[in-house]
Amino acid sequence: AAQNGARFFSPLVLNIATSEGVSLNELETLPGSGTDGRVTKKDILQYVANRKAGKPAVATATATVTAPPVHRQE
Amino acid sequence: MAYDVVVLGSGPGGYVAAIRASQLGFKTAIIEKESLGGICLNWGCIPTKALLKSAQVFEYIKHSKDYGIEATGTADFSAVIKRSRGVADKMSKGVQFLMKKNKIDVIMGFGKLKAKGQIEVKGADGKSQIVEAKNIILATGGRSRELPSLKIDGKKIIGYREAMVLPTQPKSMIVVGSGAIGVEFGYFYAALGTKVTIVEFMDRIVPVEDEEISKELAKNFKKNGIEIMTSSEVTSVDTSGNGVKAKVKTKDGEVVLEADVVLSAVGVAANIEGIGLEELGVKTEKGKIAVDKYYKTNVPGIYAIGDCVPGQALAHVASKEGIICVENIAYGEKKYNHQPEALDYGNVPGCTYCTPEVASVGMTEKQAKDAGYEIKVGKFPLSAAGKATAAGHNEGFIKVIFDAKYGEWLGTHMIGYNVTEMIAETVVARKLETTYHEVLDAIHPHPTMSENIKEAVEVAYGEAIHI
Amino acid sequence: MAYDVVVLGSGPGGYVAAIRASQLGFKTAIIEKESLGGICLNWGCIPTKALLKSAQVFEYIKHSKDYGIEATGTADFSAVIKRSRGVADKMSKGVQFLMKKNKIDVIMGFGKLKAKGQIEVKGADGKSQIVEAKNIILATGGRSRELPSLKIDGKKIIGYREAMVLPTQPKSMIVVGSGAIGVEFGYFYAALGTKVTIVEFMDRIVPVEDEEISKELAKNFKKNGIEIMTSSEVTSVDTSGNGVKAKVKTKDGEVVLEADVVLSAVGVAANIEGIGLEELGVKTEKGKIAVDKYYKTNVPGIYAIGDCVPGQALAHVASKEGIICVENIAYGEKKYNHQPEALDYGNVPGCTYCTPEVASVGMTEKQAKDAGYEIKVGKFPLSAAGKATAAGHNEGFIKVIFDAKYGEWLGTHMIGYNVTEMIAETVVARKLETTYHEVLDAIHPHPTMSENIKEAVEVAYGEAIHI
Ligand SMILES: Cc1cc2nc3c(=O)[nH]c(=O)nc-3n(C[C@H](O)[C@H](O)[C@H](O)COP(=O)(O)OP(=O)(O)OC[C@H]3O[C@@H](n4cnc5c(N)ncnc54)[C@H](O)[C@@H]3O)c2cc1C
Ligand SMILES: Cc1cc2nc3c(=O)[nH]c(=O)nc-3n(C[C@H](O)[C@H](O)[C@H](O)COP(=O)(O)OP(=O)(O)OC[C@H]3O[C@@H](n4cnc5c(N)ncnc54)[C@H](O)[C@@H]3O)c2cc1C
Repeated sequence: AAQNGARFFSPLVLNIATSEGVSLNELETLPGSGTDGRVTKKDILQYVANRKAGKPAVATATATVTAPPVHRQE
Repeated sequence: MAYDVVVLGSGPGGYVAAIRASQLGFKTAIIEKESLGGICLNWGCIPTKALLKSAQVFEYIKHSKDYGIEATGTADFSAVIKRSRGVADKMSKGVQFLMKKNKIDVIMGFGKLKAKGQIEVKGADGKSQIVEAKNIILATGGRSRELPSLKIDGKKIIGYREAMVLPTQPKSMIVVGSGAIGVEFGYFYAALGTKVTIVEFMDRIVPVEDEEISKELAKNFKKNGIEIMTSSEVTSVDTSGNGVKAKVKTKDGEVVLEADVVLSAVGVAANIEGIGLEELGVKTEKGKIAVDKYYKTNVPGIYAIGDCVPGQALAHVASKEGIICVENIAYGEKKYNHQPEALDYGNVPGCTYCTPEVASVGMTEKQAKDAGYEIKVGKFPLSAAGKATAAGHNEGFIKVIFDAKYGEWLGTHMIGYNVTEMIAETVVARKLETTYHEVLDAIHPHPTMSENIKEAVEVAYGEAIHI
Repeated sequence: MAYDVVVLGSGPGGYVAAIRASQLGFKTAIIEKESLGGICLNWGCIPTKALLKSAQVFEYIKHSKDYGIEATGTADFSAVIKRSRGVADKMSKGVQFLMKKNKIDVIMGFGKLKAKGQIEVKGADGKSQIVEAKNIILATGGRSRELPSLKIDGKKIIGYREAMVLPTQPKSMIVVGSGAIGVEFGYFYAALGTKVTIVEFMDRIVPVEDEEISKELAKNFKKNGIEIMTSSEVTSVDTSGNGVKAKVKTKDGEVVLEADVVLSAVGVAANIEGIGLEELGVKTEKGKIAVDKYYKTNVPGIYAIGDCVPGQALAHVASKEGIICVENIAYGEKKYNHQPEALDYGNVPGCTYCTPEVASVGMTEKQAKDAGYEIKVGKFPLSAAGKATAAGHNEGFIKVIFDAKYGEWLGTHMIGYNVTEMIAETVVARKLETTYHEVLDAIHPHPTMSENIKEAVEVAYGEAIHI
């Protein structure tokens, strides 16, 4: 997907961001629950819901920023 | 000597878990009471696909004229069965080889939880031994579910095992249940010339599939001489005569069907009896072992995967559960550097290998609507497909469902030639959170059946070229 | 009356471009001198796949015993040919229907650029008309390339057209060239009983594929009685006798091959002659029309797509080029709201439909190394695959190549049963910028051939379960 930031966002995440008026800058700061910290559909939907409910951005329920970007089993 | 991991049951859940455990450095053993490879390799996925392949070859001979070939032939039923057994044996031996290669101890016998960290294994010779393990993974699988009105006697009322090794081909057969197993056997026997009647309790066959799939499959089955009775229930079977007489309650009253044999294919029951669950206080729920998303039971050190836990009763699910379970144990013991992702049961493909084949993943149209989505649906008939026409397999269609709001790919439902080889694309694309743009921009080769997935997506978005 | 878009040539490039143009609101016409659908539908992709299907059915009959079926049969060569023609006709009629449905005017005749915005069309009756258009898309396709030593006479030295409609089956055939077209015909005729010798200039057959693919295909072809001569060149053909005598220069000196007929399959030449390119100053390069990434030529208002421009000479490439070209014209005229993405020629799949099938996308192992990548390679032999065993098709393998540094999926190379239906997964996953994690976490159904792609990825990362 075409984007300038350092992180990878799936086409669906970008689509949701555009539809819901989430800026790329905001996206860059979202914690991701996917492999290597990737922001998933669930993460951004949660973020949008929280924002609508006036909750702070970091409260993505399942956003355990897990693995550092290392490969498994090499 | 205590093992790090002991797996009870060597189906695609168990043996895969054992291999992954050994790869991650665990000292591992596997316990099996019957044959390595479980139902899948010995009495399920693999031998049925061998039978279905023979049926397919036979169909080609019957229709050879359509391809410019003059041919005649007969199916040698016992040779067909023998081939299927040979294929199963070969695969089971393959598992044996894999166990050896991965230095996994194979312990033959019936295993039962004895105490925390202990399994008692009773061998064929009646002798018992205690196997000790830090982590125990239960992978005991399942068996044919039995209805009270349809007790399997192994002769006239049979289950899938008997259906795979009948001594002679029945002239007529009643198949009760139209899930994957029922329709696969129904198709197989019909292709070989048996008069088949499928009786289904729900109002359509393959009831877990999208409604349009059920309709198309029924249409094709009927064209091939298979009789289908939906909203119908076998209430009793009289086996006293030469064949069977089955009483069937239909919407229009009761009818009596006569046939040589009845195949009961009404689902799977988990193997949870007699393995010490109660004694150790392992919780079950609705007849299956209760687990969390990493397959831990309520008792520390005891895990369960595959057909004996909730979730789709499919080999690829069992295997993945095994891998996740073991990787998570390793992660907990710092032998693996990240926690595996939990399985997304909403993105598990299901396949049925009759002709035409059925493959699907994600939500059906009804499920998507019921979940409140506004949807875009695209359906591409394979009658318009070049490859299908060249192959002489114009039946069926591909149907895709997208969320109209964000463009998420919610589901794919396919029926037709080779579609089981084409469903992985949707699974991967959904996993990678695609929208329809990327699918259309990914070039599908021509002429293939798979390019019609792209066509279906085009239909959903009003950009269809070929219809 | 002037059109918005006129397309010259109705192959998969041209007719798809015309449909997309009409969808986007352009008044559109298409000019065709022969049959709607171009080479692809009439003399290429589609009729060859029909022939190959007949060969496949015939092979099943020959090997029916392996499946428990007793059968005998003979291939009726003229019936096989007739079926193939019928399939082509049906698809060509389909294009006719699509033109009508999309309100595209079909103008039959030979078209030639006359002036800016003008094409002269000469009909079969010799009469000419001028067609006016704001935008002209050239989609004139290609034809058999001819070698000086191998002039096609249509009788004893033939091209692909004649090979598709021979009046009788030759007893022996020399196939010169081992690209997709050469090996497909070679396989087809050999399957039907013709003694086939393939002569290839390079040191291996299917030379654009990964080296291991070439090796495996050669092994299978030889097993099926096809003779293969690589690093060899036909220097002259003597057609004076009953059949042909071809002089072949090999590494070990010259040999003379005798056969009934020679098939020249040495590539494609673009149709760029006599269509007014020189007169209007449209630039060509190495025998093809020069275009930018949106298929503009150097002359404003004139575009070119498909086999007459650089890039892989494949139907799916031609079609996508047509769509991109038209969407970009529409974008420029504000009839379409976003500029289409340029085609990524590095992510175009290629398929060969002989048995075993070949399918690939991305870099070969050698290309990846030459490009400086440190790579991880995973190869899974289909002899270890359950579905392949059940289907009786254990030949071949799946090979995947990943970049070791960032985990990018660089290429997939497959040879075996049904692999042409499985390559789209890699294309889509690469498009979505996957790493190996997501592929492994996407559940592939069991038992399929496609699950072995996942296995190959596991091999690349040292996590293989099944070998
Ligand atoms: C006819 C048929 C066709 C099928 N086709 C497909 C298909 O095409 N695709 C698909 O995905 N799925 C298919 N399935 C389902 C698939 O077979 C199961 O989902 C899969 O086998 C489940 O794997 P498992 O490891 O959980 O258990 P199983 O494969 O059932 O293996 C369990 C093993 O544990 C052993 N065991 C049980 N209890 C004990 C004990 N106490 N001590 C020692 N050993 C024990 C059993 O002997 C058995 O070997 C099919 C099933 C059937 C019946
Ligand atoms: C035997 C064979 C098998 C093949 N198999 C495959 C395959 O399996 N998969 C695949 O992807 N590709 C395959 N190809 C290649 C594929 O056919 C081409 O890449 C594809 O047809 C190119 O499409 P196109 O629209 O550029 O041109 P074409 O299909 O060549 O169509 C060009 C059309 O333009 C018409 N035309 C040309 N000049 C004029 C003129 N001046 N006036 C009017 N009309 C004109 C021609 O009559 C023709 O109908 C095969 C090719 C051959 C020969």
